[in-house]
Amino acid sequence: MNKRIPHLDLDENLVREARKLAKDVTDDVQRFIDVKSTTSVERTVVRLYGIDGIDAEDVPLPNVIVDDVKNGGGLDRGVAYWIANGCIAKSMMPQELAEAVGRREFSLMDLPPQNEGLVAEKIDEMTKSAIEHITEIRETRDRMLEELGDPPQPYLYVIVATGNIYEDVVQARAAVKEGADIVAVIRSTAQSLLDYVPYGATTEGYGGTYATQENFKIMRAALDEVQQEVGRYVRLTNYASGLCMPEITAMGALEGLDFLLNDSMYGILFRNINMIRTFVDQYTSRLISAYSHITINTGEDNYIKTSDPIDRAHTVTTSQLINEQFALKSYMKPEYMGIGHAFEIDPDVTNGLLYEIAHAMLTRELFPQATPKYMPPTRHMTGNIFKGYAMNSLYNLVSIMTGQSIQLLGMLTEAIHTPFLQDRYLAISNAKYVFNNAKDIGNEIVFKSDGFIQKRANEVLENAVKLLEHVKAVGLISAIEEGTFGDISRKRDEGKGGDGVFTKGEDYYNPILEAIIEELRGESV
Amino acid sequence: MNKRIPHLDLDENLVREARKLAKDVTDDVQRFIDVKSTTSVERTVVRLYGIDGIDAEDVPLPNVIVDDVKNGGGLDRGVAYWIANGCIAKSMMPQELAEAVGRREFSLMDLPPQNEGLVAEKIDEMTKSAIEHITEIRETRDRMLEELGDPPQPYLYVIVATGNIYEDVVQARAAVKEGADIVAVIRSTAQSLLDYVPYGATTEGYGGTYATQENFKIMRAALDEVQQEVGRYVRLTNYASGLCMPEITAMGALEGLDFLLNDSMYGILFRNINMIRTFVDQYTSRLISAYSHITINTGEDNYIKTSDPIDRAHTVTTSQLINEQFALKSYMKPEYMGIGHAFEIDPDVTNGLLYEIAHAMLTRELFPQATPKYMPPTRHMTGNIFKGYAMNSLYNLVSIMTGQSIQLLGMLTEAIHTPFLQDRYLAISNAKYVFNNAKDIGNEIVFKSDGFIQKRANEVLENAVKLLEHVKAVGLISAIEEGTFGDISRKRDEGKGGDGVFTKGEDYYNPILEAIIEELRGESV
Amino acid sequence: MNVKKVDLSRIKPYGDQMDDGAVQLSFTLPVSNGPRAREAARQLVNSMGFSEVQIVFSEDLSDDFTFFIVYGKTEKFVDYNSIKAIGVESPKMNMEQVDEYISTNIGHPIIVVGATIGTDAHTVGLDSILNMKGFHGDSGLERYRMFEVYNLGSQIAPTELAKKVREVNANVVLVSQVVTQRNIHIKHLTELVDVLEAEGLRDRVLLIAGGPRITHELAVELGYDAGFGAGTMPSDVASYIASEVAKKLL
Amino acid sequence: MNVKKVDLSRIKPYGDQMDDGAVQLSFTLPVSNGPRAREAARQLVNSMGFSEVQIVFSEDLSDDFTFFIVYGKTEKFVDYNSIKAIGVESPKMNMEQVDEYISTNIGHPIIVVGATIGTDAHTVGLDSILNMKGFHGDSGLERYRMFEVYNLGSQIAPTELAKKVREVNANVVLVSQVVTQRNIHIKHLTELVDVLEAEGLRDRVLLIAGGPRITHELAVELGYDAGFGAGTMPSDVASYIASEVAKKLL
Ligand code: B12
Ligand code: B12
Ligand SMILES: Cc1ncc(COP(=O)(O)O)c(C=O)c1O
Ligand SMILES: Cc1ncc(COP(=O)(O)O)c(C=O)c1O
Repeated sequence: MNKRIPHLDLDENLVREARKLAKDVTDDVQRFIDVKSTTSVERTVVRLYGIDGIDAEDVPLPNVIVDDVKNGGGLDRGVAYWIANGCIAKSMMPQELAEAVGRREFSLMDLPPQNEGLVAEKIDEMTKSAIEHITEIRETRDRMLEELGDPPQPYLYVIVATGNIYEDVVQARAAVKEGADIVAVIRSTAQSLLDYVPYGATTEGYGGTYATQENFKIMRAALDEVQQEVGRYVRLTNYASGLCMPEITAMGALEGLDFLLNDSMYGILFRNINMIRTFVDQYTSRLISAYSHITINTGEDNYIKTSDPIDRAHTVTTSQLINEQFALKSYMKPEYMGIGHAFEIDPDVTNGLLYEIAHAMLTRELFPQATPKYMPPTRHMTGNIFKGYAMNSLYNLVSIMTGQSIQLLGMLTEAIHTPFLQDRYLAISNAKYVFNNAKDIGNEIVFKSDGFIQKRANEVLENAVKLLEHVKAVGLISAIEEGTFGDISRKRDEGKGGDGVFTKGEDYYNPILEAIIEELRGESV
Repeated sequence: MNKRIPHLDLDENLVREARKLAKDVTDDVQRFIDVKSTTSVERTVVRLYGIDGIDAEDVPLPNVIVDDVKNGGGLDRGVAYWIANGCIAKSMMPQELAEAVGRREFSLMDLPPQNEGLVAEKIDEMTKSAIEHITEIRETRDRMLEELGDPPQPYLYVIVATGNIYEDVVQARAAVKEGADIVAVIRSTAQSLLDYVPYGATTEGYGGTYATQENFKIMRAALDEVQQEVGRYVRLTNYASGLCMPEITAMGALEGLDFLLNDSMYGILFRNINMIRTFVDQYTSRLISAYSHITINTGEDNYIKTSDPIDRAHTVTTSQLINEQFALKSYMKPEYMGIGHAFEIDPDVTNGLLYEIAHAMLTRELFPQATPKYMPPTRHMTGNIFKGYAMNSLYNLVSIMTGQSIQLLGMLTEAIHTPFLQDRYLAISNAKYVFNNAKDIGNEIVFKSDGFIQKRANEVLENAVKLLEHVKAVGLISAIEEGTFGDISRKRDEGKGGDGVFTKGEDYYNPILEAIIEELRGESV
Repeated sequence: MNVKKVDLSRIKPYGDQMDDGAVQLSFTLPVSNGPRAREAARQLVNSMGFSEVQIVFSEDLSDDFTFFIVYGKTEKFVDYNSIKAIGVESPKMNMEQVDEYISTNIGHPIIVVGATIGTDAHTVGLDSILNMKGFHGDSGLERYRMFEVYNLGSQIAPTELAKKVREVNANVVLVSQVVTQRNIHIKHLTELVDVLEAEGLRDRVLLIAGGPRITHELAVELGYDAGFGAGTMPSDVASYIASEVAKKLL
Repeated sequence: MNVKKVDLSRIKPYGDQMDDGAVQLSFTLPVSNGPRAREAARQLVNSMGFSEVQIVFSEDLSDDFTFFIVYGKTEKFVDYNSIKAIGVESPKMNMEQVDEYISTNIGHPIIVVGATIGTDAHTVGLDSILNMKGFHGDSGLERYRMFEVYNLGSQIAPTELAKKVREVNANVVLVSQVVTQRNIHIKHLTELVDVLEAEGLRDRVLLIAGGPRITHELAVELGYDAGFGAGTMPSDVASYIASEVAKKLL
């Protein structure tokens, strides 16, 4: 990437210091993570072994299996062993085995331990085939992207959120034809707190459509079709963060998703999910993402929806650096890091646009190799759709000026409803207009040295360093307890899903993750 | 004015050369102007002597008087003499005299010549009182402006155009309360080709309201009232250019108008008015404007409504320089020159915004002491009011970035109808948002030296110099015949109102203009 | 003055003159663009009682939909004289006045329980009413001397809320609903009323709903005592609570 | 697929699902802002046949007016099957085809007189149709071999136009009207028809009107043979003229 103009004269030492501090902070948390697993991580393993479907009570078989093992007290060994043991004991394929357990024919825990060698062989075989499967999907995607061509940045990113996957398809197709590069299917409001992933195609949701494997498949197929018509690769996005973070990532890997919302702290802060649960889950989730070339989107934009975007700008930077370090721990390449930030300053602030430019530019320059995800004005959008459209125009201008990568398009009806077909069209045409009409503005203007923008960016960075020093001193968990991010305080032992966390036993074995880590580590050397 | 950032590195020699050429071009035309007068110039004198009203056939008395003198063959002496002579002969005040002539009781030309000394005294007396009157009005305005305070630039300028002056008042009041700094009452489509000024308050017009002295008075009174409520001075604008250019200016001077649309070539090009008529009329019109501190607004924006805004950008610059020189010939101070330009590039042009910035910046820097009038997108506005609103947002941004003075607010319904109440509100709130949110952006960014914007501005200036060289060589009149401006060609002997032009006789006397020139000349030394 | 004055017995939209009836509309029809689609749009708008319908813009949204922007003149009008403001009616007091009023007329602090119920996780609106910090400089109920506030936060099940009401012996229940897609808020709000009734708590509390799409009318229709919409100030709510609780005591 | 398909016999606006009827409106009422004004706006929109009316924005425009932005769900629908495209009907030909067609079927060039009449000074639209340069790459009638074009320019009085028609023995008259405020275009267009009729010229010419707010329907209603609106291409007009003049000759 060549050095863009305008640029900030960031203090390089400060940048290095910030990264070092963020690394220290996450190293500390990683020590917890390494010794824990969760029910969701285990269900991820089950899914990657090809087990899918539901039992008579609509409970997903991955839950059935993990609960079965958990209830039998065997989870600290990891679910992989039990599945392999069961397959051999019953001479069944994993899916058959799961269905039988789903019919309550037997418990995996009641089956006698099989020959260790055979079980190990079975595990290897299942793991190899699982890895081959997701590798093939990844390669198909990479090839398609190459063949159809990667559209120019900033990518135009729109959401669909009807609640009905088939209606979503209609709207996604329309959006792509109008120029959308990325389609995100927003999840139903209730889903992130479900400790299972719903099954099958769904046609009812509130404020979004359930993330299910079948829904992923339906939308991906629709986009694959329309992307041929429009002759450019169209990316599909869904949401990982929540109680099923790694499972959803596995589903994404299986269905060829391109982007997943995946933040190391979002679930804690905004969904009151247990801290350890989230930290452990995000690690597995990101390993799979890194492996499958799924770009993660972090959620710092949310902080400045509940706290002040100017006063708390450095918390965004701090969190970005933490998210980056957690991603690096999962061997993720920077290009797959969709570092989040947002244009949320009150439009009535004098010179608010200069702050926005400074903040956006800071994200761009701190993460030069990343693929920043820039979020539109939301909290100060009102029923005045015209004003909102003007705000979105300036938002688009800041993006093209500062060289952002992923442009989550602002909707003029943000304060009113999830997007109508026409709202999405208007959003796309606004962005296309501004991006084209101001195409090279980023190479044309220079920020006055020692001007407001330069100073402001450095100030935010300094404040972030100060905050990171504090976080390092007290530890990330205490910092969250103090309400550092988004003005929200969460306690270490509270939060949903804490009961799904367990300490790995001595004989814990997660062959899939080990295989993934091994490959990624290989690549990264 | 302190040097703003961003600025263009304009070639100072080229700037000097351009001004010199424009001076030469206008010197040439001024030689014609100096030996001619027009019926409209004479009616202006009549009006300033306080004659107003209409005859039984609704013909304005200024026309009655001038026609009377013209028919009697005395116009080459100037109308002033005949009025003074008549007043003495009949022992009447000018208004009584005009009414009597209006009733066809006698012709001024049939009255016997009176004692020369008495007539000269009468002329001096009438002239002195006329000048005192408009001086007092000017001073009242200047004082009001000082007391109430001049709002920050760019001024928010809106139009009202209902056709009914009372309805216009309702809408102007609303606009001022929402934040408008300048209200322009658009004239009815038919008026600029009328060779008289309609009389009295009018309630019917098409695409605008007739410019009449009573309408001026009604609107000025309404604004004087509302400006007290809002606590800032509100400027009133109307249109001079047309067949009655100097008369309307006189009315403006009498009624305390602040701005008049007044271009040295608009009538020729866009209304097919005779060239000499326009050149002569604009001179008188500008002398009165200069005297009365009425800011003129030139009409270069119109050129790029009919010709290409990129290819023909230099014709805008050329015309601006010509307008400036004509204004200087009327002893006008730069601050009263509202040099016109416009944001008219097709929104689909890649990097169109960079061109717009370059062009706007060029106007700003070529006329550092002037009060440039920036016109909004119009020709590429469509029925897509949302797109239009986005275009207006960028237009506002360019204005605040490049430091414009008068912002004619773009209407989202430009392609549909003259503004609705709500359209004006939306326009004002768009401008307020952008101007405040990006307040100091002009001091924050620098255009890359040797970048596109710098190069483009210099290129336009170079082309303007080349064009001026050509215009100087062939003469302005031939240049207009060639279709230099707005891709419109007009022939020297054609066009409306040519019959109103006459060569001043040896004993021609225009005491009012002489008095004005004397005072202005005194000031300018 | 030579200009038409408003006739309050039949007010109509004002574009650029009184009673011109000018209205702007936009919508999408599920047909592809063209003269036929435009004619359909025109007929649709005509059928709403518009004349002089102008389709000023039409654009394909993919192949199956067309977006229209339309101006027309409505023939409808409203008798403004007969309109009563539907909204919460209560004397408007500031924080000191409310505290004073409660001290005098009620004599003890009012106990308030607040929550965002169901699947709704939007807390900013409710927090603006309850938290110290308040909204646009108007302090929230927590800062009032005479309110005792329990803010349960988001995604609270109706039964959980009912439990808390009983536990703290609440006088007032404040519920927020922000997500309204497919009328989920109606479902949630109805559920809560049902639970409170089933548990015999409904009559013991003043029950208030709020959110950007909540109107007083809707709230009353759903069995609430009042509803507060976009832009509500904490002191509006405080004034209402104070005067209503005082009334209840009478 | 589990998604409602369009029913062409009753199409309705589509917001985010088939037949939800979602429409956006905006307008100004001549009353000051407040709950009563909002209620008036709601009732007005209700009276147009909308349900679930949401006043999403209201703002004072000075003291006497309020601007509203509203969303609602219309109950109206249109039978798309019964809609015939109202528009000029003629085979669509390009320049070469038109010239060829005229040579073959008419045998001599068609004489066209164009003008913007009355007080209207907008020439860009008419020039786009007549001038060589044309419109968006489609050449104007002057470039056609088989058209002889007289473009009189703007602000032409009907009598002047009639004179020219007689003088050059025109086959076709093209008039442009862009300013439509207070229906001035209708006045101008009617005047022209009257003059042409009075002078016995109406039946001798093909009379065509054009402009951004002109529809074929309106033109026919005013006594014109055809009307062309926004976005018209010169070749559309040329094709129509060629085929109509040929018909007249039969
Ligand atoms: C901030 C925000 C979020 C934050 C919420 C953080 C938090 N802790 O609250 C986050 C990012 C978490 C979020 C998530 C989602 N959101 Co959200 N969000 C918003 C946003 C941008 C601002 C809301 C806000 O804070 N407004 C500011 C407050 C002060 O205003 P208010 O709520 O109207 O409150 C005032 C009054 O209404 C009243 N009031 C409110 N409640 C109460 C209660 C009482 C008792 C009283 C008296 C008064 C009262 O007083 C307040 C002060 O005046 C809006 C868009 C917008 N601009 O409105 C979307 C919006 C509300 N979100 C929406 C959606 C769909 C979601 C998601 C479902 C999206 C998804 N699928 O991921 C999720 C899920 C959330 C869930 N489970 O509910 C939609 C709702 C659409 C609809 N009409 O149904 C909106 C409108 C955006 C959109 N156009 O799609 N969101
Ligand atoms: C350029 C322009 C001007 C220029 C005109 C220069 C010129 N020589 O034409 C100038 C600056 C002089 C001007 C002046 C005025 N204008 Co003007 N102008 C415009 C503007 C910005 C663009 C018009 C245009 O050129 N469009 C491009 C052409 C190609 O499109 P078109 O005209 O629609 O033509 C196409 C079709 O309609 C069709 N067509 C058109 N005519 C014909 C004829 C035939 C026979 C056929 C077959 C087809 C056809 O084919 C064309 C190609 O597809 C519009 C706003 C806008 N964006 O539309 C306002 C606009 C038209 N003007 C308007 C007004 C009010 C005026 C003034 C009266 C304002 C004033 N009081 O000063 C004056 C007076 C003019 C007068 N006496 O008529 C209003 C009209 C409002 C209304 N609906 O009544 C508009 C809409 C602006 C506004 N919102 O206020 N204007
Ligand atoms: C990182 C991240 N994950 C997930 C979500 C949404 O999750 P939920 O489905 O819980 O609303 C968001 C919302 O903006 C987010 O930023
Ligand atoms: C300088 C100037 N004068 C006058 C006018 C308007 O004059 P008319 O009343 O002839 O339309 C304009 C129009 O934009 C103008 O630019």
